[in-house]
Amino acid sequence: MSEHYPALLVILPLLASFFISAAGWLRPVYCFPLAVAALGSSLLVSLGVLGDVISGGPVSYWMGGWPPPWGIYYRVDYLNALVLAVVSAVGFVNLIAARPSVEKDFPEKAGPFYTLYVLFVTGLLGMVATGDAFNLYVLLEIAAITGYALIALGKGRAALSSLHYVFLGTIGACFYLLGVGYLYIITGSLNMEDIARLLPPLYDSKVVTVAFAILMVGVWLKMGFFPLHAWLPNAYTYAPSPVSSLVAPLMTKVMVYVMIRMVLTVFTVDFAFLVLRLNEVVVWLAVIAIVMGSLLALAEKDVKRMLTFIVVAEVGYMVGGFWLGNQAGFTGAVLHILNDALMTLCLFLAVGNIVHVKGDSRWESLPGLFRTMPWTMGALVVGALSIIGVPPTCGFFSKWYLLLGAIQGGHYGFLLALLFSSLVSVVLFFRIFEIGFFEPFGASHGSAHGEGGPAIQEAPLGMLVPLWMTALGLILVGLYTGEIVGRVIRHAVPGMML
Amino acid sequence: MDDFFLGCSLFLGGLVMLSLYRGIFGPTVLDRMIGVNAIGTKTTVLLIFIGLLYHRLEMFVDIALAYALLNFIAVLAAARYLQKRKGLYERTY
Amino acid sequence: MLVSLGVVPILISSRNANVREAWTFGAAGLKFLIILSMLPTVLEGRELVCTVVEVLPGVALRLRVDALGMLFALVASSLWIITSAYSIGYMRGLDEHSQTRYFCFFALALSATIGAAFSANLFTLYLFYEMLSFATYPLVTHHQDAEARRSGRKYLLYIVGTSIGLVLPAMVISYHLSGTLEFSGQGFLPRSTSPILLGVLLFMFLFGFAKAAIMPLHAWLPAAMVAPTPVSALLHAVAVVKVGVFSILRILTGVFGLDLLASLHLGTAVAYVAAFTIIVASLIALTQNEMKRLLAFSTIGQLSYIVLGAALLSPKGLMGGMVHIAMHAFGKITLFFCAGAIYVATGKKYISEMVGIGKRMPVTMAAFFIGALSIIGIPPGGGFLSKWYLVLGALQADQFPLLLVILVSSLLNAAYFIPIVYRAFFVGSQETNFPDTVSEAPIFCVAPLALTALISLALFFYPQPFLDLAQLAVQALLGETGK
Amino acid sequence: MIWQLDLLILTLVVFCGIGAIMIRDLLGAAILFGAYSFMMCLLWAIMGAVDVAFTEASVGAGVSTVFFIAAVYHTTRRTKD
Amino acid sequence: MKTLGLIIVGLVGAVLVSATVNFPPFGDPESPASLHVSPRYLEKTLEETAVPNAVTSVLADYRGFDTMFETTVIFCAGVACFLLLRVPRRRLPRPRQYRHRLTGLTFRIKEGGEVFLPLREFEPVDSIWTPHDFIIEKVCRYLIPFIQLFGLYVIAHGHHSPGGGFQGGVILGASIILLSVSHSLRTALKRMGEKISALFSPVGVFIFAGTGVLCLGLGYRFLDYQALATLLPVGPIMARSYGILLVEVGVGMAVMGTMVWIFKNLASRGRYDEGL
Amino acid sequence: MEEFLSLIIEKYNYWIYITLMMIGLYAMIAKNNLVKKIVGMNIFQTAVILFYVSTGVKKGATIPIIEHGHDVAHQAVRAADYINPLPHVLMLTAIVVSVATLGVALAIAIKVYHRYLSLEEDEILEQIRGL
Amino acid sequence: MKKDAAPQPKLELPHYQEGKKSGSVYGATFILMMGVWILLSGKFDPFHLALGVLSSALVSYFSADLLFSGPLTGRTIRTFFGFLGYLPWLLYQILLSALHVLYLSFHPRMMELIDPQVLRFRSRLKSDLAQVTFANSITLTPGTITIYVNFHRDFSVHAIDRFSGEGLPGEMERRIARAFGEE
Amino acid sequence: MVIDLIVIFCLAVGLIFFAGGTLGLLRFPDFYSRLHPAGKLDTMGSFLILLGSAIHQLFPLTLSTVLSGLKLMLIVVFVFLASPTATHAIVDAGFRAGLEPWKKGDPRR
Repeated sequence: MSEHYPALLVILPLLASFFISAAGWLRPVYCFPLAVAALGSSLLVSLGVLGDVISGGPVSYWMGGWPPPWGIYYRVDYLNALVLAVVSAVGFVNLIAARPSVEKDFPEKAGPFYTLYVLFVTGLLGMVATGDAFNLYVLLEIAAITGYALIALGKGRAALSSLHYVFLGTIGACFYLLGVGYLYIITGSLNMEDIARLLPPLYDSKVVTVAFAILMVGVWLKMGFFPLHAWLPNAYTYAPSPVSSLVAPLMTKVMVYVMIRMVLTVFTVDFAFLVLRLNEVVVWLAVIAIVMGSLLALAEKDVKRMLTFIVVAEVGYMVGGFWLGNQAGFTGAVLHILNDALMTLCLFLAVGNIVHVKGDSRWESLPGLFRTMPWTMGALVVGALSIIGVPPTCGFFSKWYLLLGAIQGGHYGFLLALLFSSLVSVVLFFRIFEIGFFEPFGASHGSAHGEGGPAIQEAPLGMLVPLWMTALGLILVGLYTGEIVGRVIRHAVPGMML
Repeated sequence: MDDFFLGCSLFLGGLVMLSLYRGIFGPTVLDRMIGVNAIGTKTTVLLIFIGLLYHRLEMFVDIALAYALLNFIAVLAAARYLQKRKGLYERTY
Repeated sequence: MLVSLGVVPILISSRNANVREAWTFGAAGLKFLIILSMLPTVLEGRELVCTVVEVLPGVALRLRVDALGMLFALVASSLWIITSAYSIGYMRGLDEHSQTRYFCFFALALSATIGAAFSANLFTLYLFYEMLSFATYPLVTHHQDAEARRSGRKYLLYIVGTSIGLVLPAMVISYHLSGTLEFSGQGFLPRSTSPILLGVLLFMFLFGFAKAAIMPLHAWLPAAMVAPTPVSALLHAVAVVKVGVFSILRILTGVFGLDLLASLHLGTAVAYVAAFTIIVASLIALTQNEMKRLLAFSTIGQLSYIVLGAALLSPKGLMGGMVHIAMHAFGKITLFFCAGAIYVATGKKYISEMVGIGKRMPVTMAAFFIGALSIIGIPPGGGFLSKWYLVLGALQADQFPLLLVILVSSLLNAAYFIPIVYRAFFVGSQETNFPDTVSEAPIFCVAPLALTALISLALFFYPQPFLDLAQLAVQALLGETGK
Repeated sequence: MIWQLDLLILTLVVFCGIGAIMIRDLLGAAILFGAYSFMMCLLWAIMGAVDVAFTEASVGAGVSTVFFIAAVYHTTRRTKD
Repeated sequence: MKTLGLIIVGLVGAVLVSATVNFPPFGDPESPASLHVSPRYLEKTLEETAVPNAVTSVLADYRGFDTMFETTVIFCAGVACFLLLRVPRRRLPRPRQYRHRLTGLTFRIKEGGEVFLPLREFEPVDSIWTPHDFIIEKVCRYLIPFIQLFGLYVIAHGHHSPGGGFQGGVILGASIILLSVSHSLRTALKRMGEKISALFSPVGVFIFAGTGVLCLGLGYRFLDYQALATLLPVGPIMARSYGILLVEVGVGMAVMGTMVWIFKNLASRGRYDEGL
Repeated sequence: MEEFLSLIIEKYNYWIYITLMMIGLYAMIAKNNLVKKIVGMNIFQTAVILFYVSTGVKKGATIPIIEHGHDVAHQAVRAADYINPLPHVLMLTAIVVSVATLGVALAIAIKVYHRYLSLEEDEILEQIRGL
Repeated sequence: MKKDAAPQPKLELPHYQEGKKSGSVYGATFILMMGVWILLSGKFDPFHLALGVLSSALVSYFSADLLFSGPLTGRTIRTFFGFLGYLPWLLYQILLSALHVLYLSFHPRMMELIDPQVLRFRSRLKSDLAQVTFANSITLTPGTITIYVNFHRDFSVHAIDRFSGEGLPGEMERRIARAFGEE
Repeated sequence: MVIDLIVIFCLAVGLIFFAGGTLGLLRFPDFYSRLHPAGKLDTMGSFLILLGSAIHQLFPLTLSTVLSGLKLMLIVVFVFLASPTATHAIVDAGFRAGLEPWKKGDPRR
């Protein structure tokens, strides 16, 4: 069975989604258990693949039994095995946390909700696992369409933001498709490795350059890289909280993965770094992204919205780290995909809990939260520390590698931007903590034993457990960074960067 | 014979262009509907011509048939819109 | 060994005040015992090393017990016990809120301090340093009012800002240069590094560890005095600031190495920065009216003694600096305790209001007097010893201007402490501000401060453990390089 | 591939597209969008992509225009541009 | 916004134009796109899958995995529209209108009013009055069965002529849409209820994916229709052909169900009582 | 000049696809009305499809349905005789995707309209600001 | 609220009836569909024929009542043939009037020639189908368009000029009545 | 060759009808009158052209060609059914929407 893992990874949740959809009509009670079973099994399979890859090197799978340039094939190597595990883990954990708020906000639509949820994760998993450029597009659209719908489910401006997301997402996807088309027209192949094999003699051609450019623009649009981030904050802010804690950690990260995959496997590092010499430019763009993301986050008075701008900044981390073009930077970028997914998940889950209880995540609803929701806020603190980059949370280690990469590459602008954004995140989060901690001013000061205060009013246990799982995961991943880097990421580093 | 078909199809193409005038500039929505409906009929015929030019008519007949069957769904829907909403003009700014 | 990190978050679970405090005592005592149990080993000149986890190649979470760390840990953990007792008195006396949180973070902060003391490499040090920063934040802002908030902000801005903005890049650069972060006797930075880069790095570290309150970055310390007094006492006399200074000591010795510094004359530069801080801080302290602020500026000055001692790069100076960690800790904590006790008993914070208080609270003010003596460096106080070594060190390093600085600042110290004592005791009873009802603070407050005062005195007469440890540390540093 | 027809229809497609964008009436735009998809269908047929043409024919004629009209029915025809 | 749009459009256009100059000549049979991968599809489709329509064989077999997800995309869209628009029935009571079948009199029941009418004689009508145009109704009645038959024909003959599951499915869906447009949404709902159309799409995609899983269960790779040869009394090549047909049927079902589903949601704004 | 003209004529498909793409892109960026934007989005997608189908064209070839049967003798199929089927397959998928996107986008547009009673973006934003 | 709606069996209006399903309807639909299938398919191997049977059965199951609104009788078949007989005449009429409209639209002074008018008349055709046929025949004949047919079989017809409209209802109605056996 | 002539004749006449229809569509003064040429002449034209094509491709007279010829005629049937209905739907919509027919002497619309 183990040789079918790459296929099962995608197929299991896909099949389950049909059953969930049917169950939504026939027996709505079964929707949630089915979804849990689907994503749980998918998580197990992805861990299995990871194990296989660690022990035996990259795995590939021919769909339909056709050999690669003709058929579609899935290829799991060191890079995407890790991302696969992250995606399925985040999907799984968040699913468990989603239940209470789904039951509270739209109980009658649980069936379709879980269907789309599982399909979204399926799409992302497929995107990560596939070795075919066009297949990636189709899966991208699955993830996108489910994403649009899930985001539009929110209240307030959600629908409008989601519509904007539809437009920009479509532009991004079409640019991606067009880029693949450009590659197809000069190589005649859609298979990533096949394209990479055919491309080198064509490096001079303008077509390759333009293909590269539009592919990158498309992918950047999808990931919300700074000047193209316009859709991201609104979409993630107004989405229902279980959705934003699903989409925000995963979508951008997977798109970063796609970018890395494109540069690494399709265009090859030689082309991107030696022929085009784009790295300086892109790293500077990333610097701008980081700085602007941080600054814009400063202006926000809503925790969720602030987090979305942090996501924008974090995208800059990853893009910049990758484009530094050295081993440390690459390691940092890949590690940051993992870490940032977990960090963002932790933060968004915590905010989701606040929204669940308070109905809102603006600053007005924060005062006194440390007293009423100590567990949630505790996890929020852990997540915040990780974003800031405090050891031993995992955020520190990826930042460490990124900084190291910046120094190795002699790119001090990037270094400064990283430090700047860390400082800004300190300010950002401690503002929140201050509000949660201090306000209302001295309300309980001097009361009998100090334990009187307002009663604890926590989110349900079903939301707290995943939250704390994530928070502890942050520290665990931080402590096992060495293992992860040594066993997995090290092997994914392309030869040229070594 | 092929040249004749080609000429015919080009002629039809020209007619499509003329109908399109009505489609784009028609003063009311109804005029647009007529224009587009006319284009639809011509398209059916053009598909047949293309089939003739490819010498694979039997492959194109299906498309034309689908077209003939489905063409008027859109027209019906638009007409129904007008019947239900009553009014050719909605105030535009 | 690992138990020393056994943070005691069990506290959180205990709702009952007495059980909670019992836990606190238990944990503190346990920790002290563990540290004490390691003392013989260290005194034999051996080191205990424990790698928790190797996070990255060359970057491990590793603990190592050596003489310097032992010295510091000993001071910190012994004071924890005392402070716990004092806190109980203080907190109950003022009926503070959120005591569970308070004790919890207190324990956390102490653990971080011990961790920092025992850290074997820069990474571990940084980890515990940050942990300490964040653990003390709730303590600093314990009062949860606007002022606490403001100073909390300032505190974080300075401490975290510098550590992320300066230490982190400096650390990465060091790693980049040498591929490791392990402290070693002669520093791990390669000798071939360009002097300019080294200089920049040094100052990044020096100012990065803003907890040491080197002059331009000292402002957080007076601001942080809004915290409850035990916090100010323990954390700002012992844990936080000492961790900063301790880190700088580590950096100077473990990262750069003394001979590297000496060869580049970087030590002198550091020494002058420290000297500047000493003088200016003492002068500012003269102008202060609020007791705790005065103590804070005094602390700033005293801390720089330690930096100065290390920067002298001479064995005696180094030793003096190390011993001063202990001496100053005991002396200053006494002073803080006194300030707290006065506040608990009378509610007064300003020096000008304390006229005649010696009559009402004789024990407290006597202890205050002893602490002041120790800080100034007058013989019955333990501070004399460390200053003595510092002076010797300055002589050894042929740095007469610095010698002068030490002496002048001692005079200044005297100038701001003696008037307080004078006013407390030697004024007529008609001038006193206090009604007869005022008497000593609760026993939990007074006992600890008496104890620390006594220890402070005792250290003058029996400083052997600390001196031994300092000796060992210096030997470890210089012994190898001396060959 | 019949290039003469190809050129003609391509030009028409552009006109249709511009028209669909410019018309100040959403129902009109929806209808013209239908015409646009007729043209596209012809284009695919001309280029020999029969399956694509078939899809476009069925989708454009049967489904997507109706979707548009349904959406316009539930919203408004009014548009400022 | 307009100038910004123009600038962006100009930039992108310039970039694309600059690349187009370097494209291989248009319509060149020797271009890389025509030489590398596709010849095999054309030359081997008859031998390997017994399907003369290369598009179908590539769509459903060589790149069948893509198509499975393509169908899933449609399914997603259906679920998405439902999720976004559907209003639960219990929020509904609002004015209703009934027409007496024999006299054509229409009357209106106010909001919240409850009345039980003999339903054989009264039919509910839309709140916006629409003429009862029996010409359109009658003609559409005659057309719809033919459209449906044609749709099925298209699905079944995807191997030999253009067409296939998707096109056929759309045509089938269009027939129901036509019913709705010509009669009323209610008629269409009576013929194909919400539940049925909503179940059609997952079942359809499930047929596709299930075929793949069946192959997997039979010890072959996912979607390797050769596996069907162990179940059917045919050789592996014909098994591929039948597998493709099976898959096309699944696609057709899914597309039909989803198209109708989306239309119903859009046309009635999720209320399922009346609409376009 | 002649070269230029022949370039235009030869790659007419490509120029038109760029034009359409720009029309769609412009509509998506600059138009104010949401449904107009959706129309633009579809035009944009169609432009990409046009590009793909254009890549598959072979001059002098016929549609990619292999001629076979009893009257045509069984002979090796020459790939050059048939138009490249691969782009068609890909574009079938793309069309399906565009229909799906269209459906979802329209559903969202309806939702937007019923919240703000307008499809004009500036009016909606004004309302949001006013709230 | 409730109206007294006594059913009036005399006023039977067939087009308001839901289709009734009976075996003969299914059978007829099936046969019709199978014929169309063979026409469409053009393949006579058993596999495709089986598919055809399946599809026809499906369609007749789902939509037989759409095609035949009542049970199949001999009259239906007669009507069918009558309708076939009517078609050639209709085609001829269409051709004639098409030429007329063609003349109009090519005429340089077209605006002077045309004179649109709306004619109203009441048809005597009874059955639904006959009315539909009549209306569509009118529309198919260029120059005249059925605008609407109301409940009482009142036809409104738009004619492009006097010539086009003058023949209505006239012979066309007669022929349809004959074809549908309503004479 | 005779058949070719017939085909050419059919096609040419069909095209003339189409041309007339389009011209009428452009020239007639109002919506109702435009429907006459557009809806109906096109129907006639497509009938003739499809007939011509059916005859043309009938040449190698085999079963399949006959069938596809019949299919073409099927298209004609559907067009004849659908076209008037569509026309009727449009005109009905216009009439109910309240569009007044053009009378002689009115300005063009």
